[in-house]
Amino acid sequence: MNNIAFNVALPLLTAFLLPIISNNSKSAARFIGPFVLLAMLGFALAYFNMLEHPIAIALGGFRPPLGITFHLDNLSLLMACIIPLIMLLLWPYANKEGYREESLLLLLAGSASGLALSSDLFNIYVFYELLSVASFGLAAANRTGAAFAATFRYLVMSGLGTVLALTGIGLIYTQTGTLNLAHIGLLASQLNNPVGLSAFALIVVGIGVKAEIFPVNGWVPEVYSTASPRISALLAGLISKLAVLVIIRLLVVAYQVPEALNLLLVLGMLGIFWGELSAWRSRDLKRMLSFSSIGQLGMVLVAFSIPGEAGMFAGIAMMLHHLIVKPALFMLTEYWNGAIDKLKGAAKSSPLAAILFMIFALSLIGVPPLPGFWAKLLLVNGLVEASASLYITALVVLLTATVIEAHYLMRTAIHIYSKGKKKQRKKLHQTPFNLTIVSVFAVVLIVALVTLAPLGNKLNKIAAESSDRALYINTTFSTKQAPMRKQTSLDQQMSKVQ
Amino acid sequence: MTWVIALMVIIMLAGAITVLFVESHVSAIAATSAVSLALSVLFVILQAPDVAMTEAVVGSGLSTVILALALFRINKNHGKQQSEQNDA
Amino acid sequence: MTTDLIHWLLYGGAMGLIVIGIVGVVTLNNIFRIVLALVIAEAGANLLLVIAGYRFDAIAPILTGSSVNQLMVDPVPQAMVLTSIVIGVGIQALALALVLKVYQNYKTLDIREIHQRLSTDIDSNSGVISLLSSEQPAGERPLPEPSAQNETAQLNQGGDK
Amino acid sequence: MRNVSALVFASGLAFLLLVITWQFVVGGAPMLIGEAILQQGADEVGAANLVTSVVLGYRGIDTLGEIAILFTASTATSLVLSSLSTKSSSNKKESIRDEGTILASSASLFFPLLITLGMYIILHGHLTPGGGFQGGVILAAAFFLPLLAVPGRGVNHSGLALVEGFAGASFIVIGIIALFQGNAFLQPFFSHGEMGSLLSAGTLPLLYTAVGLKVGAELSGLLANLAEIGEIVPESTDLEESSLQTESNGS
Repeated sequence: MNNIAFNVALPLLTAFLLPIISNNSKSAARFIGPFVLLAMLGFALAYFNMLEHPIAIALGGFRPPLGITFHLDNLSLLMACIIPLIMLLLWPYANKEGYREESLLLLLAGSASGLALSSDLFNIYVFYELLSVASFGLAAANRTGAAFAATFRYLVMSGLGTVLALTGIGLIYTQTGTLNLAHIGLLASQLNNPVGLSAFALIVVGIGVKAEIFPVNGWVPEVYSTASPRISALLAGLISKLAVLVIIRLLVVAYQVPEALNLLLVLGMLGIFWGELSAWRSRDLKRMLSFSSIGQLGMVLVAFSIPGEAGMFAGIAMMLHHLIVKPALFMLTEYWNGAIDKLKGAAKSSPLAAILFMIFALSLIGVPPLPGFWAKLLLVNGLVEASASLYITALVVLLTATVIEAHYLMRTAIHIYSKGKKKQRKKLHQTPFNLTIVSVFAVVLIVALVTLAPLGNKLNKIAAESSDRALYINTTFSTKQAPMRKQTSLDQQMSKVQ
Repeated sequence: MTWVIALMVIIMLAGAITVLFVESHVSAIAATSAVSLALSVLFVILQAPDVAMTEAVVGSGLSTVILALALFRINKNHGKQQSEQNDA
Repeated sequence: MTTDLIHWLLYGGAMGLIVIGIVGVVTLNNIFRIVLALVIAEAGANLLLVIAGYRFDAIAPILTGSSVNQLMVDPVPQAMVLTSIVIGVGIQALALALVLKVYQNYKTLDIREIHQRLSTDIDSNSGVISLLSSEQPAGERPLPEPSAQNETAQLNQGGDK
Repeated sequence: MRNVSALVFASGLAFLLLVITWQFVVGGAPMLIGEAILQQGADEVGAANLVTSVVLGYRGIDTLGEIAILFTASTATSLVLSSLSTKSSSNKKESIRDEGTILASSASLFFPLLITLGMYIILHGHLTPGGGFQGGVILAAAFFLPLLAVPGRGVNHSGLALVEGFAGASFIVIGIIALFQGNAFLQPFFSHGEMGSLLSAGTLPLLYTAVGLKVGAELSGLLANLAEIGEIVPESTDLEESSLQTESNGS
């Protein structure tokens, strides 16, 4: 009785019932959230362990191209495991008033799992909207004027994005007459025209609002510096990766054409350029980290734009690395929220935090023994091997960005380690609880460092599997659920594939 | 049939442009409502009765009410502010 | 000929709505109007989807005694549009709630002013000396400092609870 | 600066969309899944209204996501506006105005009519156009009209929470029951019945009832939150006022 649909259904069910539960018993309402997340983790891990080859699950029992399917391969299950894990780490255990934030977080967890698993274009859109609305609520949960204004700008940009994405989905539907990703992949040749390509561009820009892609990331610094650090960590670490995941699924399955890859490459390069320069110019830690997050996601995008397995490998590595490092750094801003020159003496007041900051910063720059170096090396290798002039330009941009990154992160580190006034130091003290959370991320990073070789092998396998277009399509159409009643032209088409 | 469609499309686009340029917020809400109404007629013509019904009920009904409520609250506050300024 | 014309009208109408809505969102200065423009853009996208499922001389996808063997329009885009209309209204309500709160805090509906106040607020919250605040004409609007203090005070209160 | 870049972006987009319009092949899109659903939807789901079989059958989880979005929007709205509603509750006595008798009585007259209409539309969703969303909006209107007619009446928020919680939960529970019967999540069960009769199409009417109640409760909550008869005052004065009130109470 183990079904991955629980990963979506259970958090939604709990979120629906949370107001009632909280009316009756406040303590039950506080414990049920983490409990549901643990259950989600259990379901995802159970599938992850027994998965030998990708499978597709038809929801509602309807044969794939008609109904909605969930696609379970190593990449999507990995994300499905990471979602409850990160949520558990960033859960507001201290929050004693109200159930609303917990409810929104559970909805976020459910929709994020749906987004990671779903292989139906419109279903992805619905989960994406759910994710958006939940994140608006969380971003405004601070209830300051600045948070409301920042959330409003976020909402407008995101709303614009969803209109564009919906238009893109509509265009794909007019060209192919289907919504299932695998079926679209089958008909990919019909999308290799101006309409199909602009549909891709619209969806990339639309979904890219959450993925902090270049032209639509104006909200990033505002929201991340007005929302509470936990929420910023969640949005920058987890949610952006899920949006990227949707884009690469579409790219791998339906758009293996140079135009689409070049679009991602150019957007990625602009993102790196703009993000890192703005991070260099910014004078407070929160905004510096937000802009650096834009730059890092630009690098992820550049990685995925390298055709074939190498790009996928580098992209997944960059993505996972950023997923660990950025939330940890954002958690540190809980108490180090001021301007960078006010961080003087921070190392004295909480030395462990300073060491952790150094580890994460060095890994983000890509200093040799740390996992960040290895991820960047993969990206550089991929770019060199791709060897088109545009990729070499990207290489130059990447290396320049690394230098800029090193400069601003080390500038911050110097401030942290320099002497400060005693009075100021007190404010910079990190609580043990916060430090524990950050340390967990650091432990994960160090474990990744120790087990680099087996981890690399595993990631390579995941990359090979998820960059295999034919595998994705065959998986979806080999689900044996719900008998067909009548032979249609669609079935003949399907039988041709198999 | 063609002329009905043409009329509705023209009403729709004109309403949309009105929203961008008209001075008063109330007229803008009315124009949005008109766009929804024309849209729901188009949905009927396009053989989508379910959608037409939803658009009529939600788009030109509910959404207009929500917009009007919000505007009402903004205006109320605005009036209050101005009177406070006058008092001062 | 008429079919050509109808297609042009419909697609033109849908794309027109989307374009007008998007132009509105990016150029309008009043945040209440921006929400309206967003609603219009969404309506355009919905129309586009319904058109995608339309075909000529077909009837609505409802089975009755007389509809056997008759051509029907595509039910899938209609189901999608049903979903997206209801999603749209939810987002619209949330957007308006935010408009109310922004207006309550900043007492303006002008997006440029809100943006400027927002960046001064972020600057003063983090203790960065803002370049913008010196450019603001004194006396025209309340100075950012007191409001920022209010906010930090609120923040602290929230933390204490 | 903002306007220039925004205009460039918008005009680029407009150009793109108009070029696409030019590219469309006149004569309609291919209808692959649509055609298949038209052919076998009646057998597989058993609803006369094929849009309903798509909404609740083939794409049931979309509908689940959609009611979740409404729930999220309403939760987020009440989170955003919550300081206002607490204030308005303290001011409720002042804000009761002298309402017109005609308005009030006609509102109470409309109430049963609208409820009946809403339930009718919800229950016939699998047969005729209409269903949970449309009926739900009408239910919300039924609850909202008295509120408009008699300001200061207030809404029973805990009752609404109960309805929306259980309606949403029952949608998911119906889906999970199918799972425990060895089928897939949200797979329709029960016999299809005779096509076109009220008790047909398996679990679809049940699901649509859940959707209708959920949408109705959600939207009433949203409207009540937005319409709560309170004035928007800056939060600083808000605090001052409340402190003044407590002082006067104490003395």
